[in-house]
Amino acid sequence: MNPVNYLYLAALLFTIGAAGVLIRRNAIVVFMCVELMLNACNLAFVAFSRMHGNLDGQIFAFFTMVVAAAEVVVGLAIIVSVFRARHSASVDDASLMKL
Amino acid sequence: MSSMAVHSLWTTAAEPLDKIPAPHIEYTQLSPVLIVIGAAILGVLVEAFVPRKARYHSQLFLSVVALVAAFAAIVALAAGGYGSTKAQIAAMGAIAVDGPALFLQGTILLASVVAIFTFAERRLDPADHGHKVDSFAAEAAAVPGSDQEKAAVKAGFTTTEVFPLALFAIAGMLVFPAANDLLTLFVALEVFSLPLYLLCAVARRKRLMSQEAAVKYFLLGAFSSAFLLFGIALLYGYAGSVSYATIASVVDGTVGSVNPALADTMGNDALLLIGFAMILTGLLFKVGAVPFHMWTPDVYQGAPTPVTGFMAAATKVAAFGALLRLLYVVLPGLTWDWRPVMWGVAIVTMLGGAIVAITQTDIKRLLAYSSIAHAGFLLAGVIAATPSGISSVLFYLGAYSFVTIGAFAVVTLVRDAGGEATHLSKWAGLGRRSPLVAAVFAVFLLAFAGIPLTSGFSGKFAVFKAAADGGAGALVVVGVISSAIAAFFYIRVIVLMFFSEPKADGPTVAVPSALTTLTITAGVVVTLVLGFAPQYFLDLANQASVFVR
Amino acid sequence: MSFPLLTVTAAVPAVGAILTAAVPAARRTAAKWLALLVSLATLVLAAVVFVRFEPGGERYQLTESHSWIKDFGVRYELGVDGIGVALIALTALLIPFIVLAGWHDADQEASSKRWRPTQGFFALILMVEAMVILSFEATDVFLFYVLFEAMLIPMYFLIGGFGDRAHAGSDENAAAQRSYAAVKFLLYNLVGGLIMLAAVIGLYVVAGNFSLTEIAEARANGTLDMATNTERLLFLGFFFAFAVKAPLWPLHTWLPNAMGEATAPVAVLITAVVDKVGTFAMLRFCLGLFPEASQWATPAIIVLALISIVYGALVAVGQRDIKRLVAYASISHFGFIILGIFAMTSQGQSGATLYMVNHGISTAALMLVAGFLISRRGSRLIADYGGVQKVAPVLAGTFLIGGLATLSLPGLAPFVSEFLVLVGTYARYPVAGVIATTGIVLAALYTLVLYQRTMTGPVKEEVRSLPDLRARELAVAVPLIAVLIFLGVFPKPLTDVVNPAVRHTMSDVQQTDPQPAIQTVEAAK
Amino acid sequence: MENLIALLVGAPLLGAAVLLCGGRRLDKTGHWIGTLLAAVSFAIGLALFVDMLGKSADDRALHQRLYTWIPVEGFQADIAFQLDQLSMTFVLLISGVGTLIHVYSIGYMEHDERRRRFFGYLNLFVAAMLLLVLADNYLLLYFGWEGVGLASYLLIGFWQHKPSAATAAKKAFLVNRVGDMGLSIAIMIMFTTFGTFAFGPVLGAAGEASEGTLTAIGLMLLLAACGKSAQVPLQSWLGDAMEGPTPVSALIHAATMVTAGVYLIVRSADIFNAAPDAQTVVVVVGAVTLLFGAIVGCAKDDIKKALAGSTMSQIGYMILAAGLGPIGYVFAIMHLVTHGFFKAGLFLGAGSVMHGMNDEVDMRRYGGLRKYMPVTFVTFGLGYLAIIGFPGLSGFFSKDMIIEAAFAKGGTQGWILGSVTLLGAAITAYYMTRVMLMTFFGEKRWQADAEGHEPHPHESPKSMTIPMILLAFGSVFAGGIFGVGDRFVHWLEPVTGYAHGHPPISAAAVTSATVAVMVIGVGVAYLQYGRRPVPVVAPRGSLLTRAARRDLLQDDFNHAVFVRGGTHLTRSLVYVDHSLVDGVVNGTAASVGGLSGRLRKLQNGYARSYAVSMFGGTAVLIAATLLMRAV
Repeated sequence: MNPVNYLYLAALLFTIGAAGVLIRRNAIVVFMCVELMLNACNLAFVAFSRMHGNLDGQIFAFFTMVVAAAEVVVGLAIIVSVFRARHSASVDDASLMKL
Repeated sequence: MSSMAVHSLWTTAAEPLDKIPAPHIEYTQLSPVLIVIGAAILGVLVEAFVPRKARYHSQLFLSVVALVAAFAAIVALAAGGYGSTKAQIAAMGAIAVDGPALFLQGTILLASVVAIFTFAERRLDPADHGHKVDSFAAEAAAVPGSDQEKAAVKAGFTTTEVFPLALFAIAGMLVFPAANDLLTLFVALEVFSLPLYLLCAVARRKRLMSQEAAVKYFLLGAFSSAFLLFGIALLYGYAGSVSYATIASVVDGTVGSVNPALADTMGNDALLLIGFAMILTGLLFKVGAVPFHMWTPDVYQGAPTPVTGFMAAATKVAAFGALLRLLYVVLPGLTWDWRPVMWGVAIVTMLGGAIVAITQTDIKRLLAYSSIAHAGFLLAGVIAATPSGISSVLFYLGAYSFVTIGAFAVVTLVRDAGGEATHLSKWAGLGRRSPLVAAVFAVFLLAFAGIPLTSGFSGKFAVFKAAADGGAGALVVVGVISSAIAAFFYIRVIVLMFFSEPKADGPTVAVPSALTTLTITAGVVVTLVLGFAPQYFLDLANQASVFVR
Repeated sequence: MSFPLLTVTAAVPAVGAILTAAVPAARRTAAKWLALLVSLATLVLAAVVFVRFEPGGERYQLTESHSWIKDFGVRYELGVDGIGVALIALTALLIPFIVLAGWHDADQEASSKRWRPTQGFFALILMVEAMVILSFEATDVFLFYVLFEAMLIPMYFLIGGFGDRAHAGSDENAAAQRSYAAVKFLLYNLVGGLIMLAAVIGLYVVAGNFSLTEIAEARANGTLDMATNTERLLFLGFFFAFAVKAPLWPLHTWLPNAMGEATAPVAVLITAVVDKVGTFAMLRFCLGLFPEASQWATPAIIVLALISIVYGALVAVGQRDIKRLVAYASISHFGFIILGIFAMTSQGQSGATLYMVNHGISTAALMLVAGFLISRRGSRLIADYGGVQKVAPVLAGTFLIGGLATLSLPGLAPFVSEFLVLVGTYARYPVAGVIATTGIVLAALYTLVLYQRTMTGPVKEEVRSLPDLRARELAVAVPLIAVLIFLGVFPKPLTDVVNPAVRHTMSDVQQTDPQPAIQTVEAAK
Repeated sequence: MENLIALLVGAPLLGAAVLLCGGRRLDKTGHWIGTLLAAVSFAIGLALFVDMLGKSADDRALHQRLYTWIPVEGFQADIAFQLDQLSMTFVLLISGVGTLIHVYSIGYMEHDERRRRFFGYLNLFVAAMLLLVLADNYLLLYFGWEGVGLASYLLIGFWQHKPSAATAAKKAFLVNRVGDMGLSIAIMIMFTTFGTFAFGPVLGAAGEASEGTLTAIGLMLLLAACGKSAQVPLQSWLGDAMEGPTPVSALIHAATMVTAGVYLIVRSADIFNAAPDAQTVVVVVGAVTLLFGAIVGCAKDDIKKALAGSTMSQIGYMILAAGLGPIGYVFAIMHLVTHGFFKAGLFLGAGSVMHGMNDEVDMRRYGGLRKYMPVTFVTFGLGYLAIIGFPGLSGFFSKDMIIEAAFAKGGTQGWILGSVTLLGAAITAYYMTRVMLMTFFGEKRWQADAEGHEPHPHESPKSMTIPMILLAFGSVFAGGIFGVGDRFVHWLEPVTGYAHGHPPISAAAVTSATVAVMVIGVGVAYLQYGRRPVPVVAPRGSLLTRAARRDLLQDDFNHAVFVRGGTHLTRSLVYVDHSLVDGVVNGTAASVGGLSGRLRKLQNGYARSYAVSMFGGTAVLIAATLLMRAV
């Protein structure tokens, strides 16, 4: 099966994730969408890695996972503290600063 | 893909492990980074084991020593010719040790040192329950206004974690402009972004705003890095490698061995161009260029002012470093594609930043927009696509970062009951109350405005000159116009400080400790020296303007 | 390495400024005296420059040259030609009087311990002096540009920080108008300067360095040839900045605000000293660097200059505010200066140069005396005065002489320059010459109307108790008038230094004077 | 000897400097210093005159060059003097009459606390006027020209507290400035044509220049002359100038300054000779003014204004004569001198009358004063006879010569001019008789003024009468001395040139005609004012009378056109400056601000919208990059 299709899938996932970021209000969900985008990247990496027949892409995928994990740590910490302060995880509520 | 390749893949993996060559690391060349990272890890340990009383001092000591040492290492390397003759690629092609890298790392380290001083300032707020307090929350995890927080304050907790966090960020920033493959680039980006997200969240006053800033910064940052990552993926897909050198050779078609797979992807420019565009998104986000700038004002406003200063200065340096390397090392073959695009970005950034800044009413947001405008000026230099372009950008970054840190340091001094008084109306008549502080701030503003005899002018002139030389005369004109617009709001602040009567309930100017004083002095000195006699530093930048490939 | 006279001449006031600023808040008077002494010292140095300068010698003399910013091709290059010498003399001459006239202008009570308005006021004046003098000495375009821009800042603080206390309306209103005037001044000139910056960069790209002498040389012997359009664009870039500074119609509107809101001494500083940098630069840089473009632009510029002359004078007649009236009068006079510069005749350019000096002195005389009057009555409105002549004859007398100088009466300095400009213009552009001549009627109109409304007629009640000029004020007015008369009947000392410089400029633009139709005995010898 | 020339100017200049800078401590002695220095300059003048008479007619001219005034590339202006017969004539007139009037003023200004300043101004005037006539180049002449303008400005407005005086002074200066414009333009043309503006070379080379150029120069010079000498159309200031103290009117606005225009034209004879068109214009201007002034003079009840009108008309005669060319120049100057005597005398007389009448100027409130102030009456009377051209007196000779010359112009032009001059002579006789009768004859008509002070007419002090007497001598004999045996002609001929004009009718006929019209004029005036009592309140009078009272509406015209028009112009320009020129700038600033305000709204605080902009941005980037590759 042509690996190019994996790329289309990756692109699709990435777009879905991006759309989610733009649409969803809940910070957690938004964040999950970002994760989705990262995973789309991973898929792309792996696909390309297979195409080119070298390991760089796969290794990159591992790094991405690690980074994603780190982002979860930091991100959740922030989001949770905001949630506790405002009793809402809505991104739109956090708009004290504007203009 | 042929089954042949797949097989080979398996077989390589099945080779006995001892066949994998141990990576060869040039510890001397990497010493600056290593020192900082090491210090950061130590910092974490300090948090873990050193009693609370002693933490502040040990952390401060540790970080300052580390940064100074790192800087010393940089100087040593530069003196050793690693910036010019012995420039090389270290750590198995992961990190470049060359002029631009060293120059930018040096700038970042110096900026960080002075920034760290403002982190450590504990003289501005009145002591709380007998404990000296800095600009960071007693216990960031505690809900604002909750009993837990009160208890933390009472107990005199302080978030000394900011020091290791800052160190991690700095380490990331040191690597970012030196990264010589996309993987390192990405990792470095995250390494310096994540701590910054946290640092934004831990303000002592106005915690809601601080947290909000953090959320926005984090979400948008993650969003942008996703773009960056996808871009990287596409680029990897195009070139079959993440190492700059290889990609470059593939882009300008000088690659040695072309296997069928590569030949197949090489033919597909869409991969290259889209990938490039998305990587650009990631970097321009960090740079704060229009239209990827919108996080800047909010984050700058919400974050604790010392952090803002640190971010504004160091992040820009690192990001521009990476941008330069990407454009000049990876994609020189693509110049004719990226130049027009960057033209557009530069123009909207210069104008956008300047115009929107006019109607700002909060000093920190004002400075945020001015930083956007300056990003635009820098981009004009980047576009020059000449060595003089590189050196001018390097110089500008050095000049700009000190002005910025100094300016934000001054902002921390002007306080009223609610902490820093950042609303412009509160600054009315400051010049009458404390002429010195006002004068210093005026110097910084004039430097931002690019008035001659300040570093701002030297930098602007260098950049515009390079742009004009590079045939971007139109950019210079736009730059000049936006400087004129920008001048208007810098002047507005000066008018406010000197020509309007002070308000009765106006803010007071806190008398800072030696730390902040040192920062501000450094800012002023650099601003004036680079204004009056910039030649030496221009020479440095010139020598440092050659990338290694 | 000879003694760096030029640098010192500029450095003295600069250092003096810093010292003055450093005087403790309580020691107000000390600061004033210090400032006065420094300005006098500068005057002495300027005199030395004037004497050391040999009219017969090199074009640029007392030159100094040090590497400054190699990377931008910038050198710290100083040198004076006759024009520079004359203007340096003017600056150095006026500053002591400005200091003296502004003796009490900055005595606002300090709103805080550390706030030192008086010290600041005089320090800023000296700083401006330093920058102006240096800009007259600079033979490096970049160096000149830097000063051209930098001098805006102290001026800006002088205008915005120390307003005229004689202001119609409330204090807030006054403050608002003042900072409006200051900002207007700064932005106008900054925009001009930035456009010039673009041109400066362009010049660098074309020429590769900033040395006036080198570039002019290269242009002369053809090693550096600019494309016609490039040259014109660069010329326009430079000229725009200078025209804003000069100011030339229609870029003039900042001047009345600035002069109206600023205290009289500062107003004099603006129009008599700082604005001269603009006209000076036209003569030295526009003509020196871009001869062809200058000639290309001449017709348009002459038209604008004529408009300035007539328009400025007419609007001056319609003013109700003494200082604004003087401001518009100055606009008219700057029209004459620019006309003379671009008439491209020896008489015109010598006249223009003399005009810069004479206008400086005459305006100073008129404006400072007007300032004394205003400070007495506390109003700038002409309508608030009347019959002053009866109660303060000396004040009225000096004011009248200042006025007569402004309408360039023979026997007073401005006549010489104005007539030279007219003759020089007529020689090349008869129509322009005739139109410009109407200026002398209009000048008489606004001056005499001003004098009549303020000084003559029945004595107004509020005016009845005005004291006549005090010793300090006499010390300001009398010497200025003396100089006016001296230069009016014996301008030779000035013309001697100016003529050679003008000869050089004429050769820069490859122009020769039109020859008279008939060779008479007189003209032959 | 020539080194004395500078002193002629220097002495009074010194006086002016001393008196004006001297301050109050000179109040006691100031007037003496002033008078003395004026006298000194007169003495020097005499000495030079005697010396000059000693030489042969052709090398009488003296030159003195002090220094180069304005040395500029190709532009040489010297401070240099030239004393020839023409200048000498003026020197004597100015310093002589000037001195007398200084003396007169001592008495006249006795009660004025600013007398010192007054003498300072007078000296300044004398100095400037001498400079004017002694200059050896047009630029220096211009110097003096404006100098006398300044002096006249200061003296007309000497009583500045009177708004009318201040206004009159300003008006005089402004109208003169219009003339000065002409002079400076003339100098410019000279410079461009001859490369110089010194008398010698310019006049020497005048012939070589094209007639067009010379006409232009001539007209410009005429414009200047009109301004200074109050000729139509620039005459309007002279009447108002009577606001000044009477000695001023006598010296400046009758005897000397106003005749500068004549001097200018005669001095520039060579130019006019070569520019007939210009000459024609000159003649016309002279003729018109001659009648204009005369008519105005008939209608005025203010004694000084009446005399002012007469001055205008008499100068009209001179200008006309000067316009006639070589046949007229000499007589223009001759009439100028005699006029200097008798008109000064008349003004001093008028001043003396006012002195005795509480400064009343309205002749309708005089009458029968001959009994009260005999000396004034006699001297004034002699001046009167002189001006109307009573045979044997000064005016008779000079005016008669001019009338002859006018006829001698020849052709219809000659006839027209001749009859105009004759008509003028008649009117002159009429209005002067009117003045005479209203002032010194008939019943006393004065009454108590507002404060109820009944004026007590009395003769003036010696300091005032003596100058009047001396001038009276001048007015009686000067003409004879000059006229008999053409002395004056021979005196001036070397400078101005002279051609004897041959009138179409015999000189005797012209003379008798002159006398005849004079008698008619006197007769008519007698019938109107001698036989019937003079009404104290002026009758409405004919349309012409009323117009004449208002200076033939010329002032109203000026007011309507220039003053009001100018006001509107300036007002509208001020508006334009504020709302248009400045408006554009402020508008731009405002619009940028508005744009900023709108763009600001995009920063709405919602992270998601920020994300949108990033997403969009990326999309654009991608599109752009691909596009770049596509094109």
